[in-house]
Amino acid sequence: MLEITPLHYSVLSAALFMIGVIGVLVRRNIIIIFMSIELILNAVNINLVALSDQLQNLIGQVFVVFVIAVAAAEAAVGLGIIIAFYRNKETVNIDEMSLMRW
Amino acid sequence: MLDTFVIPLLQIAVLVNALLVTVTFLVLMERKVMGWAQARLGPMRVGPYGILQAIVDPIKLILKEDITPANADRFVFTLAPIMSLVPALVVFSVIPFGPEQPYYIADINVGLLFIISVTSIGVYGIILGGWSSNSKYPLLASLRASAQLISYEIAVVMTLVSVVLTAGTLNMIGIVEAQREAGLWFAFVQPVACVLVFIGGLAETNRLPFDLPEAETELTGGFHTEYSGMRFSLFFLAEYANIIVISAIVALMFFGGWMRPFPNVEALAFLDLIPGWVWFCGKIFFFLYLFVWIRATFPRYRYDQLMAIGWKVLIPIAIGNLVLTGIAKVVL
Amino acid sequence: MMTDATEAPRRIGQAFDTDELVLNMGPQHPSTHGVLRVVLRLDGERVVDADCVIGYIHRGVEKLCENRDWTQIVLLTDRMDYVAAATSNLGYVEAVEKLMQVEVPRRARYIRTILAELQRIASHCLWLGTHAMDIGAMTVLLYSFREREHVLDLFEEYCGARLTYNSMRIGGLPLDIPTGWDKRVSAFCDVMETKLDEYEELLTNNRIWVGRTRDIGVISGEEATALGLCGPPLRGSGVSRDVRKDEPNAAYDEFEFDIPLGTRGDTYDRYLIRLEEFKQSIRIIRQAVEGLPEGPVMGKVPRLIKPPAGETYHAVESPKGEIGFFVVSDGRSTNPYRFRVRPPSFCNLQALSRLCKGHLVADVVALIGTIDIVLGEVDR
Amino acid sequence: MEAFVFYLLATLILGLGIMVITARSAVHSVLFLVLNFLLVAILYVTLSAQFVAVIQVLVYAGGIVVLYLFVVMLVSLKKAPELRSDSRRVARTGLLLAGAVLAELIAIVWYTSANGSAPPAQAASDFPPRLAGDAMLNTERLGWVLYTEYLIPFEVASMLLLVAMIGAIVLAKKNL
Repeated sequence: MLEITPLHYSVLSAALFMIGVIGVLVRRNIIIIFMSIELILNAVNINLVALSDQLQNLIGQVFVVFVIAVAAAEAAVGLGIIIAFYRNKETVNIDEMSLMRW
Repeated sequence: MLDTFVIPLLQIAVLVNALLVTVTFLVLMERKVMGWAQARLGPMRVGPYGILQAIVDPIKLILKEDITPANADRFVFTLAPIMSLVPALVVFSVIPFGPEQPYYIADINVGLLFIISVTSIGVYGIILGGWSSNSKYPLLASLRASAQLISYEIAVVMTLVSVVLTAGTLNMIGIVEAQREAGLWFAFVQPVACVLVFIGGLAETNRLPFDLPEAETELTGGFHTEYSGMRFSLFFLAEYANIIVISAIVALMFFGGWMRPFPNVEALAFLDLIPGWVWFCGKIFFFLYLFVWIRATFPRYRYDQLMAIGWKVLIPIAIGNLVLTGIAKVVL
Repeated sequence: MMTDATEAPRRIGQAFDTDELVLNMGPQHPSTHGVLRVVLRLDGERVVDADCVIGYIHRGVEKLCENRDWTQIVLLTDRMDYVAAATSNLGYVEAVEKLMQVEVPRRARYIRTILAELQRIASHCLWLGTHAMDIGAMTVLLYSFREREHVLDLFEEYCGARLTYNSMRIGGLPLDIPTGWDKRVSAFCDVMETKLDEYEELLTNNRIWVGRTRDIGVISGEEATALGLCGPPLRGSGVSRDVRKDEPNAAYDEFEFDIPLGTRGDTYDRYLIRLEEFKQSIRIIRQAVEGLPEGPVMGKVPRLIKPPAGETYHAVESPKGEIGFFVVSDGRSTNPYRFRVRPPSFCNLQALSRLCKGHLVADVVALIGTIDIVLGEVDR
Repeated sequence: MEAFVFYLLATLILGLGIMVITARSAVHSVLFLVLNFLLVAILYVTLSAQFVAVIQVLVYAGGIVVLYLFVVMLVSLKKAPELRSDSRRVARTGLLLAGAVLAELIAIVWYTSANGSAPPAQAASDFPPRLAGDAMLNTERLGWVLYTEYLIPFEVASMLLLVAMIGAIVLAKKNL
């Protein structure tokens, strides 16, 4: 227990991943779903950094940088869509977002 | 054990206390300097020349009733001032007052990045404070504040990058040492960057002429309109701590930190009799005075003008400065 | 967390205005100059509509006046525009004098002119300070109040009061000037001129100040006339209308002075005009002090003032604009049958919602400042 | 010491993660998300990835989440969406699906630990961007790798950000 192996980090990552997945599947507020996706990305990042440390290899950290860039892009576009949608339908409930156009 | 826990804890205790005392006297200084600039005396009643006002003010703030507005989000309402103060204090952990222990708490390699990232957390206090008050003026102010802080942060960070290019390190001590090696303060090497960072710092600390988030004549006090008592004083403390942070950053990055002027000129060696941290504090004090001076002089920008200056003036200049620095670095 | 009442109405089938916000500015807002309440409808920070709500200090001054002796009313006129009491006094006493056909001694008319112009300087000082304060230049407030104090000292020396002077009487003045007062007035004029440069240094060429006031609240001359504006807001739009020149009262016809006019009709022009009016006021005061004639300060008026039956309207140029008094006497009682004031602040305030539209919240305070209202006069 | 820090951080991270998805108010969710990210950044520091940690705070906590907060503040002025939808049915399906994923993950972890195969440290050691002692600092090394090995992906990422920025402006602007 006292020695922290990459497995520990993997479990932590998996658990955080799960929390994110549950959030995506259960919550209906699209903003919270987006935040859950951020949690999922973070879970992946933890794994990458932990393995990068374990393998003494920087690729993991490089990928974290890319993941963060993608997350930023995703957040910007996603939130833009939410704003546009909210302006039209005054809702952020994902169940009501069933139409492709309105 | 002693080195890992006791000494840093002592340092933190000394620094935080010194900071809080500095803030109270900074408020006094602001009131005094503003008074002199405005043909009046400033506080005069408490103690000789009103010096004890610095002690009375915080006592008054703490003793005041702490009001939570009806329908406010109590949890967030309480958390917001804390979230705004903590980053301001945390930043000081990497600000060196001298090149060796015990003049700094932590000497980390990404010192400057650490400062930038931690100060970027401070915006939460303002946004959440404005939102949780359940009132329109604070809400407007917090929307203004978040837009303002984020846009000016871009300009400031880009400018700081050009200084990092010049110094070749992100370490705060390294940056100061680079100025010793260059024999020149970076204020002379990077004058544009120096001005940009200072202007950006004015905007990031919500000071005139960029004090839109708390413009009392427009938004009746801005994001902390609904705050009182201890929670208000936390916001207050955070604002002034941030001013000290900006002054310290400018002093470190452009004015040689703890070094005397012209560190390579032997003829001025007698100036070394003054200890480094005194030089540093003196420089900080000068910039604090500059903050107050500017406040006494200028009117306030309008929101759209503020954004236009941030995006259309400061950021292009910052990028241009960065590119020029890069070219100079490659050519020289 | 908006209440339901303030939610923008849903217009089905159109784009919903989800980000329109109703903001209540005042009556306790720090920069509505008293108890003005402005209900703003905002799109983001842009003002879609501004609605002035007034009446928070309505005291019924006009009705009160109908139950007072003619002489007692002077005191009530102080309380309307309480930062420019002397010009209100002047307007009222001249209206009654007009009704009674009383001849006022020349010395009294000269002193009245000096008082009115000193009052203009004091009032403009207050305007400049608060206007600059609203835009964030705090220091100007304290500088201009320093000069205002000087004027108030002069008033105090003359009539004993610093704010509500009650300084004129029907037929003349209650008192002659104290010894050496005229010297001190002209000394003040010299001081004031140098201080004006200080204000200009802080503001006139300040980029931020120009940026905040240039092209803000532009109103054309025709529109300003149509809205019934008066005083500096009207002249800022280039309309030459100044009661002092057009229908000279007191001793204005004996002095030389210019009426500054604006070209663009924006806030910056109105600022420049008021600054120029400082200088013109100083010019008038200098001429008046130099040419101050000897003689009595009180004309021949009966002990009991009972004007003949009739009505009259008399306007003077107050610092805010044209202040007019409409008085009706039934010729029998010792109080007016009807008393009505045309207050410049009230008329100028009408333009606020027109000026605000399309500007930002921050401009609203600048515009309230540029109109230069006193709520005591708006509500009466 | 290391274990203590890890367990503390892990507990807090997971706890805050759960609070993010269970908080009733979206603003609280955002708050917990920020704290979660800050703790993850501390975790990165313990893994001697200072640069990534700082980027995590600067970009994630200081940038992206502020964006979320902005949108939440704009949107949550009205009542929460959960209140007016039949959420229980969806939630049950969601939990079921999540349970399936959880089972899968547990199976993987159990299988790996049972077989005792640690990650093949040797296999990757030949790959170029290996850590070369303490000669270079973390930030410098990362920069070196990013601008040599991964130059093209890096540029692609910057293009992605540019496109996202334009896209977001086009989407969110009311009238262009």
